[in-house]
Amino acid sequence: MKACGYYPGCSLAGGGVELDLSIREVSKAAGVDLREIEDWNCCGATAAHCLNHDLAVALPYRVLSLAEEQGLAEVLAPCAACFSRLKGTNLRLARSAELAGRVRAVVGRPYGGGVKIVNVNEFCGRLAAGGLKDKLSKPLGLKVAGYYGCLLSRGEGIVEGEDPENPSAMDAVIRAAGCEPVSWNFSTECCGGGFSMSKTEAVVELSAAVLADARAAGADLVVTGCPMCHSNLDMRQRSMGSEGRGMPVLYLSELLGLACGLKPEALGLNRHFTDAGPIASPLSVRGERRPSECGASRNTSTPGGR
Amino acid sequence: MTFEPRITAFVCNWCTYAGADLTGTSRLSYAPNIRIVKLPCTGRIDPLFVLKAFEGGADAVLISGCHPGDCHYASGNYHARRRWSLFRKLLAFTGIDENRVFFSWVSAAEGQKFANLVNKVTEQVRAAGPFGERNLARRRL
Amino acid sequence: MSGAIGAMRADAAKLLSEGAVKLVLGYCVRGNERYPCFISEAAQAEALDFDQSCRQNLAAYLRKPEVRGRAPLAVVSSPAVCRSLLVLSSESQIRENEVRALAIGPKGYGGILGLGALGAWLKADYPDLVPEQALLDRVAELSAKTAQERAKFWMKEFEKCTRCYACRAACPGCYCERCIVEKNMPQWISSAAAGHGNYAWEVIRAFHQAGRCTGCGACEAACPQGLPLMLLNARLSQDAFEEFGSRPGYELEAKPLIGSWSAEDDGSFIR
Amino acid sequence: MSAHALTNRESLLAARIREETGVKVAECYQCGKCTAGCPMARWMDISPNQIMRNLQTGDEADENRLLSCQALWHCAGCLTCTQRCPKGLDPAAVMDVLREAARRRGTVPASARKVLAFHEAFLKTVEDFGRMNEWPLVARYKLATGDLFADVLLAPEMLLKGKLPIVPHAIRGREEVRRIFRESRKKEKR
Amino acid sequence: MRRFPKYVNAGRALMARIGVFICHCGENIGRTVDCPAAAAEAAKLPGVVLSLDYKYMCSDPGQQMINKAIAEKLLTGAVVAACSPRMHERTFRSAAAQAGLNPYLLEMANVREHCSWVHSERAAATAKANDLIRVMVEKVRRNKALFPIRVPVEPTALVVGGGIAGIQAALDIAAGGGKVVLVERSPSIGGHMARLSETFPTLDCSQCILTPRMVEAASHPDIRLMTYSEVEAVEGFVGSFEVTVRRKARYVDPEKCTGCGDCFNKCPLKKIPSEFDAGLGSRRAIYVPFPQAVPNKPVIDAANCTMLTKGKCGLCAKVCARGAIDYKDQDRLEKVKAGAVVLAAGFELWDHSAYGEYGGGRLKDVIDGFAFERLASASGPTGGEIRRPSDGSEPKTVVFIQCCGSRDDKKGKGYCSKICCMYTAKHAMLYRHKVHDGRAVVFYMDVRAAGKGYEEFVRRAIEADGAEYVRGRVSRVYRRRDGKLVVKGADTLVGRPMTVEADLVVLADAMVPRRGAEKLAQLFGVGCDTDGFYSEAHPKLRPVETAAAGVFLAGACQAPKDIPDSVAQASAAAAKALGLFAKPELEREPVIARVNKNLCVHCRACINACPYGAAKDFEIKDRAGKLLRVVAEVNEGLCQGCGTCAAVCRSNSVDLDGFSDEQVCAQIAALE
Repeated sequence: MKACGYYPGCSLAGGGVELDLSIREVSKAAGVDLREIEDWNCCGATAAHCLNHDLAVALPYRVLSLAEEQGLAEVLAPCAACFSRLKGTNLRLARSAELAGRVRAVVGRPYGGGVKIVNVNEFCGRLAAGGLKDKLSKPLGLKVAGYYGCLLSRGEGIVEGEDPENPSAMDAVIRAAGCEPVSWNFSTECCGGGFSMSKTEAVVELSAAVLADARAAGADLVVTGCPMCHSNLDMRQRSMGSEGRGMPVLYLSELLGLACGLKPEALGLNRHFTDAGPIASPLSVRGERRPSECGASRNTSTPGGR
Repeated sequence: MTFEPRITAFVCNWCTYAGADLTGTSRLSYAPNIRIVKLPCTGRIDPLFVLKAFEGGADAVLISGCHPGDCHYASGNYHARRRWSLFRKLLAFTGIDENRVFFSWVSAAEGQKFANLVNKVTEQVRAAGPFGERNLARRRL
Repeated sequence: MSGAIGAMRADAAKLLSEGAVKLVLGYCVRGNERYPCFISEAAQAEALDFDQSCRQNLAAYLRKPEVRGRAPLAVVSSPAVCRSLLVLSSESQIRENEVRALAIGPKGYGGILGLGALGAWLKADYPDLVPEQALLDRVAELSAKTAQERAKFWMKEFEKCTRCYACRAACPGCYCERCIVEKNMPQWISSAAAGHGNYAWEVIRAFHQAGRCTGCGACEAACPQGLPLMLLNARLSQDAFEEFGSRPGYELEAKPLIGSWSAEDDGSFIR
Repeated sequence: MSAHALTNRESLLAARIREETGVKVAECYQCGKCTAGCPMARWMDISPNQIMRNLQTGDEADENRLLSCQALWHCAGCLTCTQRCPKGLDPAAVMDVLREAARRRGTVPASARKVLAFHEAFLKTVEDFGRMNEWPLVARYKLATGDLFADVLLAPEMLLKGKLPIVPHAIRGREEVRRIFRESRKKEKR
Repeated sequence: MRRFPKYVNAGRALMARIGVFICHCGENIGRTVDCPAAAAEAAKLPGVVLSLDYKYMCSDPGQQMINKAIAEKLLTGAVVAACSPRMHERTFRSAAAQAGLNPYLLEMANVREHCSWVHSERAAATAKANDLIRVMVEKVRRNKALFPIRVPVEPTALVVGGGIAGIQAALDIAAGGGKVVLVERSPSIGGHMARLSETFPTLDCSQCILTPRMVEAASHPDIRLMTYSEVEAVEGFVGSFEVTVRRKARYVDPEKCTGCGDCFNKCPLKKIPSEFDAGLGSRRAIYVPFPQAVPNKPVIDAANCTMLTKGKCGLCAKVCARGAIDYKDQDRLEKVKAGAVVLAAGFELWDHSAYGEYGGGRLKDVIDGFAFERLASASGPTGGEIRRPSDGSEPKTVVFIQCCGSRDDKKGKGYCSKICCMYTAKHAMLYRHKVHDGRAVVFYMDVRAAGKGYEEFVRRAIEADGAEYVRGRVSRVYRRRDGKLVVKGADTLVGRPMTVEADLVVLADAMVPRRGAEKLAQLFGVGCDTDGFYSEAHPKLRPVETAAAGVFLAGACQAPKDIPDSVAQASAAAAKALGLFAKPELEREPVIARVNKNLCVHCRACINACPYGAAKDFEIKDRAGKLLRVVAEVNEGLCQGCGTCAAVCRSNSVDLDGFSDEQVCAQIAALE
């Protein structure tokens, strides 16, 4: 894999910036050329498919059409929701010629159906087994709870090659990072998803349950591939009781980056709400001699966008 | 004189023949244009039978047996179904269309269905007209 | 192609000289004509040739006792012939140890293949051997006409048939000891070369190939009267594929299409 | 589009669901596995299996109650129900159709206003800029709901952490995106 | 006026002497069909030497008319135009036989049900009657004398499967005077029933009622047990099957062994999970599956015995005072002759590891019904105390989940397994009897308790024993760190999710056919439904017969069944087998297919198409035994006469007696 299309999606420009940063960093380290789709638009996310069926297909359709036009056979969509919308659209178009015709008329662009969509788990798995294989020089030695949430575990035809009740795509990446994936019960339970603002109490309760189970399973941290899950799990901790607080939540790509010895700031670790500092320098936490190379903490975080 | 179609029916012994018996015991009347040839099973019906019937003067052929799953011989009707699904298309392609060959499942309990079937087929063939002495499948007399 | 033919000749010579086969069935080219040619000496291998005009289906020879008696043998096999070999194998007409194919086609020479290896070669290089588009177009055109027009068309064509049975002789699938058309007591099909006998013969000949015809076109090529027999074959193959996914001649052992069934078969035409 | 009804009491709504999602509501045998696994069921006034049941009755009153319930708006779309439905049905997709219908008929309950407002604010932002941008989204949402103080505490920190770009990004092809919205809305009114 | 068919072979027509007998059936036929005119018309047909009409042909005088005509006119064939052959064909054919005419030379033209009763216009009805008579005359002219096929009957039944259904069938057949060979795959008979603790709805101890039957079967002089054996091949047909049975190597000579138990008490390999105890207990490498096993002789499990795998140990041989251990023992093949077969292959539980949401088989305290039976059984690994497998503690909350894999089109089986409602109620009840302060929560979809005393039993579990029934399917079960199993269910009647923290979860897994059942069915030519259960010949009227003549079904191999249903079907199958044995010979309709071996080119179309496996390869050899050709042949013992083979034969080398090509062709041509 030398080059790969890239669809960051809206979250990655905002709340999920760490995912964007870390994906770009690990790709660079692995020698993969990420080619961002030019002038991409929002996939419509949950809102579109809640409110308008055609819109929910038409918005991703434009993205897919652009990708095809720009010669991208494969596109990485790190955001789990974007991945689900894009790949779901591919699937629906393939199943119904009638729909494909209708949406083509709505968007006013052609799309032949030839763009393959890759999620963050698959992508990191490939890097770990490929370009990063020799660079994973820094075994982190942590216990990690891989959190798939809904959109990276379920969805017939969308998440492929996974047992939806017991997914395992993250395990290989976690192991490659020199960590131990813990077996826990909430890896596919919902965190409350898009209700972060509109039904905050539900999100806090559900996310707290997820974090509590990870803690009970002995995890040092939780990793995820979904910006929505991440914001719920990370940013809502201060509304939770003690069972939920203080659990670092990282993106899978951040973990991978750390294991390659990349700078925590470069990966975006300083931008989390819940302090990931200790994790970023696990050796010091574990009382090893080596001093912390990357004391990323709230104090040293830098403001501003890209 | 109005055209009275001649219809040759090949039916299985266990379902449709018995169904036609029931039509009789129920005294349901139907058009007298049909002549039944009884066979043990629709699976027995060779496509040659159909060609022979046309050759001999039938204006239409009706084939009827047990509903799927009910065959006395377990699967004879399934064999028949596959055979006819292709043979009827070949017939249609060579000019003998769906106004000439009819297929039905009639169970031993479907006396009324048999009567309706015969009436409908007779009407349809009557509307379609004689098979035609000029037709290649027909013996020239 | 010339490289492919060279390799094929070399293999034929090798098989003969090693005694692995006693006879090689192949084609030779003389001018514009293509003839079947049988060789039994390695030295004769140079006579073998092949191109797209070699339409005769050599598998048809395998039913001849004089040919069968010289087994083991090898057959220069176009993809269509390969399929015929597999159909014959499914129908227990030839056995693995009797026949080998020198598989050759537009994509080159496939080597000496046992019957067990033919399927893989076909699936890799010729996975969708379907009737040519031009033929399918003609089928579609005729199908779109009214039943009366079709009857008229075929009446005109069938009237030409002289019942020479060249079609039957050319077809590897027609291997019955006694063809149905020769049966009397009862005589299902009139042997007179006219009218209903012709109709019944043509229709039954085609139907007996249902799920078996490999589309080689040898029957039509053999017909001295130029009957468009492939229209019937192609229509039937198309129906058999669309309804039952039938693709004869891709497996070593396949259930016959007519003679097996599925509960899911279409029954919508049955009232 | 097929006019054929699966049962003679299949309502128009059920028929629409069948056409849009392939789900035949009559096939639901009310085992309740959807409700059992639903993370949001606690916040629903009608449980997921009851939603399916109300679609089976063919009764207009049931349908109206369904389209004005808040459960529709509390579905997180997590697909747990769909994943585990032993009949292979897709309750999550049914929810989508019901939400669309409720919005079209104007029967969204007051209690779900916030959820709807969020979705609408989200889409309006996308319509304007071609992408979601947090500032305009939040501003619109707050304006619509009057929920001015929610999450105010998070915003500064997000800003500081580079998670709230101040200048909204607008794409070049926004006219194209607007066209998509226009055309999709036409279908919606159909 | 119709002309005679042109093709008629004049020579043959002259030879034929056919009588036509037309019945008025009182007014039933005569009112609509002009019978005298029809008789006059028939008289003109070539070969017809006599044509009569009479008021009631089926009456004594009518039959005598036919008898007399056959004798006096030396008829070679007869057509009776009357009612449906389904009504009186047998009557008239036996009348013909009495008069010396082969019964298959008489045919009936159905001019009542198919003519007079369905038409009202006299001319049209008479014309149709004429046609029907002519068609039958043309057929009869070509009829051949046929003789019922007689097959000698070997009065031995092969019963496959030694569970309660097989045992019951064996005992009933033996009691009725038949001999039985009972083949059982495992080392002991008894089947699943031997594993049960108590049985619903009476709570009898399962072993108490079963073991006497097992002993009776073993000691009955007319029942031969072949345990640790499997059917390998089947030849022959009803009346005379020849079955090859593989007798698996036991490594213990049952003749020498006294069942003392020294060997398995000394065997050092103690930790092999016991199949009988659903893996909850363990056994040795040399073992009897359970203490009451029949025969109570051990076998060596070759996969685990170190002597057999590595040549090390040999302890059992050392301690066996009788020298019964033989490490060199090998499988043997034995042929068994039988006139009838009873298939009682049984069932097993569906493997719930496909249910990832219930732990995918990885959670120790999520068990199946059999495991619970073993826990509750006094002879089980816990001595009848309910203990959870993970830590041996007594579970204080047990959740029972019904329909696990049943009624699940997506991951399991679409059907209802029928018995789970009852055994779950029993489990809940037993648990509450044993653990008084425990909670039994049952998640169900519907309670299906149709059976004598069944509904009362379920109500008792709820009302008297306090089982908590919750209507809803469980979405997920997971194990919390503290060992509790979190069960996420729903109460659909209230309309809300419901979580129970349990110590033990019992899944009522679907009943599925035994592994290998399909292969066994193929050997005997028995069909299977899409779920792999054996197909009965008719779902209502022939529930214990199969499409293969002489092969009968008993027990859960046909569909999920409880013990009473299995036993009832076993007795029914036994009655069918005894019915076969009642006569020394079997008489079968001679409507069977025949292959013209001269013309057959062995394309195998008929062999593939035959629903009964009656069409088979046949090798033609010369006197020296050299193979000349292979052709098809129809086994007349297996052929049922459907004629599918004849229709798929392209060269018409297969024909069907009674409905031959010649007959049918003549019938069609006679309609001209």
